[in-house]
Amino acid sequence: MAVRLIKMVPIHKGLEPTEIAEKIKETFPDDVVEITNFRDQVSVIVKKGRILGICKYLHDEPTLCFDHLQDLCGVDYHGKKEPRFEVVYNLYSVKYRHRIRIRAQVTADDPSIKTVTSVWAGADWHERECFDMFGIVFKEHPDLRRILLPEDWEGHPLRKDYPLKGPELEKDWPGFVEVLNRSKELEEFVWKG
Amino acid sequence: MPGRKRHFSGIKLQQGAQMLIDTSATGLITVEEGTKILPPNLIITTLDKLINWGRLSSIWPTTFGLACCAIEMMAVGASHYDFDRFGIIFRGSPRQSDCIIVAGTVTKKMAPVIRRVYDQIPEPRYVVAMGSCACTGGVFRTYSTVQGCDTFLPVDVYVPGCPPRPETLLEGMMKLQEKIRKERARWSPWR
Amino acid sequence: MFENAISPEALDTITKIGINVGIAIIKIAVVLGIGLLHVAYATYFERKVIGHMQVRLGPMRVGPHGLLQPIADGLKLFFKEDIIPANADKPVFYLGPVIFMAASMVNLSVIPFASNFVIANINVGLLFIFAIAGMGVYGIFISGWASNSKYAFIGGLRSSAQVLSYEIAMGLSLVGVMIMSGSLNLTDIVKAQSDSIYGMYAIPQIVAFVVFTIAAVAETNRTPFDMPEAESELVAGYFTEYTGFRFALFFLGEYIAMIIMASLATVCFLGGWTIPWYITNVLPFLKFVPGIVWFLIKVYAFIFFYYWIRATLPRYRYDQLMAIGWKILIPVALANIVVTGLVKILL
Amino acid sequence: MEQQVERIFETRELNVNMGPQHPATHGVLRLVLDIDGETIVKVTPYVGYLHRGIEKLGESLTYFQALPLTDRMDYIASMSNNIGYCVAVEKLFDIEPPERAKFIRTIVGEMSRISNHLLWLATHALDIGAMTVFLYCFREREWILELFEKICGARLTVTYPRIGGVRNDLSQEFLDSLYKFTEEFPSRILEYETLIDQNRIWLKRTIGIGVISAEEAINWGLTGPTLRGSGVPYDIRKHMPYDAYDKVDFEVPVGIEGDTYDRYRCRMLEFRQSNNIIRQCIEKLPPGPVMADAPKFTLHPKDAMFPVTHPTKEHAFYIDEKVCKGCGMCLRACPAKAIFGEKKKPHKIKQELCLSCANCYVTCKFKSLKIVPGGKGLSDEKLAELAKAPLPEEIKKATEHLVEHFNFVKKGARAPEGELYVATEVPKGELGFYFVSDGSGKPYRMRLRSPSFIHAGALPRLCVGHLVADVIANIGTIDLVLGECDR
Repeated sequence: MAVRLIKMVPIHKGLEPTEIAEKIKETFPDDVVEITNFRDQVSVIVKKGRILGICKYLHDEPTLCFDHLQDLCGVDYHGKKEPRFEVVYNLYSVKYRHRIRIRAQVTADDPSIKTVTSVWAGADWHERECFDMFGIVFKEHPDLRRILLPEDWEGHPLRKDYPLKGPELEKDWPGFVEVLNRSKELEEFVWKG
Repeated sequence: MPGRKRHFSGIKLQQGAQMLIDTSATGLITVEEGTKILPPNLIITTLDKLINWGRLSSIWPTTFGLACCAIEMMAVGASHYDFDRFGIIFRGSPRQSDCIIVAGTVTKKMAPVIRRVYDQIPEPRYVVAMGSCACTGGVFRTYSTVQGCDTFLPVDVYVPGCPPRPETLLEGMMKLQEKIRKERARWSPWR
Repeated sequence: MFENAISPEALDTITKIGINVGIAIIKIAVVLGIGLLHVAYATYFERKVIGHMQVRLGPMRVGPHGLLQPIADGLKLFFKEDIIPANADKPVFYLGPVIFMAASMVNLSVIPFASNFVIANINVGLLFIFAIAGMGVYGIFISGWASNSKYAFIGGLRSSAQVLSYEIAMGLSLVGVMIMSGSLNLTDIVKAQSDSIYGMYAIPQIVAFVVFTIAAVAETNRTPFDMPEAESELVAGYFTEYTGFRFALFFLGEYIAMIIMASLATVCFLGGWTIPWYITNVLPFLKFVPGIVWFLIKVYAFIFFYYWIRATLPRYRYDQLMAIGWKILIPVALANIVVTGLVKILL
Repeated sequence: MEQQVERIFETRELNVNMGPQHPATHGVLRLVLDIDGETIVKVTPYVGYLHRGIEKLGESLTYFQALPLTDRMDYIASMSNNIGYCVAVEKLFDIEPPERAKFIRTIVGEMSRISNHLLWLATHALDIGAMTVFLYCFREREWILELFEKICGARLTVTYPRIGGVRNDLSQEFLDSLYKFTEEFPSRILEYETLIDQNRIWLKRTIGIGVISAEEAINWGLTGPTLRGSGVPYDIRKHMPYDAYDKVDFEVPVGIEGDTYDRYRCRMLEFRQSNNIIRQCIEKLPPGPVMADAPKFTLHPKDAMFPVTHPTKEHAFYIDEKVCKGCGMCLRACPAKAIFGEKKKPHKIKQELCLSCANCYVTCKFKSLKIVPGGKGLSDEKLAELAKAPLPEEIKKATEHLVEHFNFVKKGARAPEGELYVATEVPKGELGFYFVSDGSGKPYRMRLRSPSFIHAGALPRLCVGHLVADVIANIGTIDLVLGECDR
């Protein structure tokens, strides 16, 4: 029950991101599609088939030790690129202070990918959100439900073909329509002076 | 149901009807065909004043913070601005409160909850829409945001701002007090 | 014909009884009136005192310095809609606040406010207070049950467990006082105190006084033992579903219970309406101050203490609270009884 | 028979719903608790009651326009969110804010850390029942908010940092009052600590509650003081320094046990560290500009466009009939309705109505509009004659600025194609911005990695096995804000 103060020195002592990308390519030569580099941030684009294996490798390999899943999100390249979806994993190693980004391609016809909750427990809600917003199904996820939107909401808002202002009032979420109707019903009970 | 038209003191009558009312009369007065009302007599108006004073002096809002505005609402409750000066204290349970301050963005998922909380508040109840999101939806013109809580709640006072300054909320509550002060005969048994 | 029906002696008795009843009614009216006014202003002072402790002002706008605030609150609550939840157990729901309020109010009848001012000077005053305070728990519990709300239910459960267990500690702490004064009559206890060399029992019974104070705070569900109505956990505890004046009854009952506890502390430990002889020896003019003033000053001081800890302390967790009651307070009170008894026998 | 008895006396967990309207859920978090007596068997958090679609909205706005949205995410420490966004977009644009701006950002970022922790302490203490701490904390918070007001006029949603710097310079008066605050503040921290730090009830309520080990905390993705309470020295200010954090000297408080009390102590020590950082920054604050010199990516200062936009300069605008194609763009842009003409025919300006606002000038695609300095009130023929003369250098530059400014506001600064994840240390933990840019002025995908979202997800892990009252303590200790959690 005590707290100590630590003087931390900002030194980068981990591997270079390109080295990590090379390592991944060596270990999984068939799965890596492409390696991109933008502003010193390296992304490894992979096929979705062995994503769990790749993540496990990155997490468990002692020289890499990516113990911190910074972010997991989906991207929709509707009409821009094929395959349509990508699931992006931003990884960081608190121990070695290096980082890498994995982008797994997910097609529009089969929007599903294996869950990584067994590797990082924190991925749980990220994946639920990704499912909620993009409709990407995470197979073997312990509790895949909508998270931000109501359970019976229709559509996946962050897809590019979903209108920003949402559906028409008639097609809106039934819970909200119900509230509107209810408030109209109860309007006669409102005191009007 | 004629009983629901509580036109006791003749405040909300048609223009012509108000001319007819003789304040010294003691019996019932015909206002329109078929509807009879009591004249605004001394007892009722005095009682009105007393009850309205009681109500406006102790407005208890529900602790109901939604978003950014809730922080400013808390700031008004805290020592610098001190809601308690006006007799305003926050109650946790809607059953014991008089007013709901909708402080923040109202989302569609939240709307049924707000409506339910409002329904749980006993009459007389008031709604203060705090902040531009609660008033109109604000900057969030998106799929999940309700464009103003007046779509499903009868709002009494709109407090603009993003978020409103604490003084603005105080002003809004004082406007609500003014509104309560003008009420007439809102003390009949509730349905 | 009628003259023969009632004999003069009987008439005399009836008149005497009538006068006694009349006096009792007047006393009840006075106590109730003043008591309720005190309760109303206890809420006002609570807001004011805590406000000033928290670098703010408290009520200011309703009347001068907010003096009319409790009246406005009461007026508003009286004219609020009275909601009974659809799933509530209605008769029990009605009964809850009534029992709670009545149990609190009845206790006022045995408190001696001044040397000859007590509504019912009964010999089992202390026991009576405990018995009736125990009744109050039923009010809390059945209101929690009847509301058919989970928060209210948990609040009611917590409260009944808490009040019952702390009542034991409180009762045991007062046994020392009983041993020392040799009476259960509250008036006699006060008299015994003023005759003793200590002047007030808080000095020889300091341990019991501390136990009593803690138990009294817990008994009245005040911070840091306000589990049943812990606002951050259970919204409003057992009266979550009560509206309007029914809620006000709970509110009043709670403050009356607070005043009762303060009065009990005053009577049993602080010498009631008397002041210790050593003070009057030093400052003889204090003898001319009426007893009721001393009584009220002591009660106010005790209530102020209530407010003070409310403004200062965080809240205990439920299990910790029970642990304190059973593992600390009751053993300490028992030890105190043993020591007091031994001292009494030896001296 | 036995089975029947068993069924009758079967005990079930009580299912309690907490929230979304509940005094202690910090907004609109909803928890469904399965409790066995007072012990918690299962916790299911439900979020999304404040989901406003900021990510989707951000994709429809330019980089510059989306900045105010970040205020409304974590509204308790909006300045930190602004900074996080600006740092991320700057990295995307590859621009570097000037040194002074970096120091100013560090100052205001740490101020917002203090104000956030004050609110955290206030609500955490209030939930545990210490009412007075709440009001004491708000007293100092008001002080900080007043200082914020001095900088930018807003208390809560500040939008003070800009992409490429900050909006305006800090005055010496402000720095003096801030320095006074930093001198006063440590004594105020002591005041809170006397109230709760050694308070037995506080210790009983916090020690051993919500314990999470270092490995598990990292695995759950916890960040910020919530992670550091478990003993992991992960602080982005040290790991990936941004702004001026590599130029100031500060230490990172790290807990040992990983319980509620350690996290509380961590934050209390962060108060002092932040205070220290502010003092250092004030002392080291270098002179210079506060906006980066990157005209394509930043809003131009007003005085650069002043020669054209200033109304008293009396410029006249003249439409070159040979160039004008009659598209009607200027007609719509004119606020005074001074331009008239038919479609596909050259337009004309009614000089007596013209306000010289230059709206028509920037909208014209064909550059048919000409500026005539000092030409107000002259006839059209004269203007046509004067328009042939070359513009003075000063005005020429200003018009360039004006056009760039117009393009910047209307279409947004074009980011290069690519993708970027930039994290900053906001008071609650790691706030990450992930941009996918398709080369246009708006982000193709704007993803916000909010710490509160992850922390709320870890709530069941912290709560199970404790008592009902500890849920409240646990909600407090992870420092939740739902605006950021739900976005």
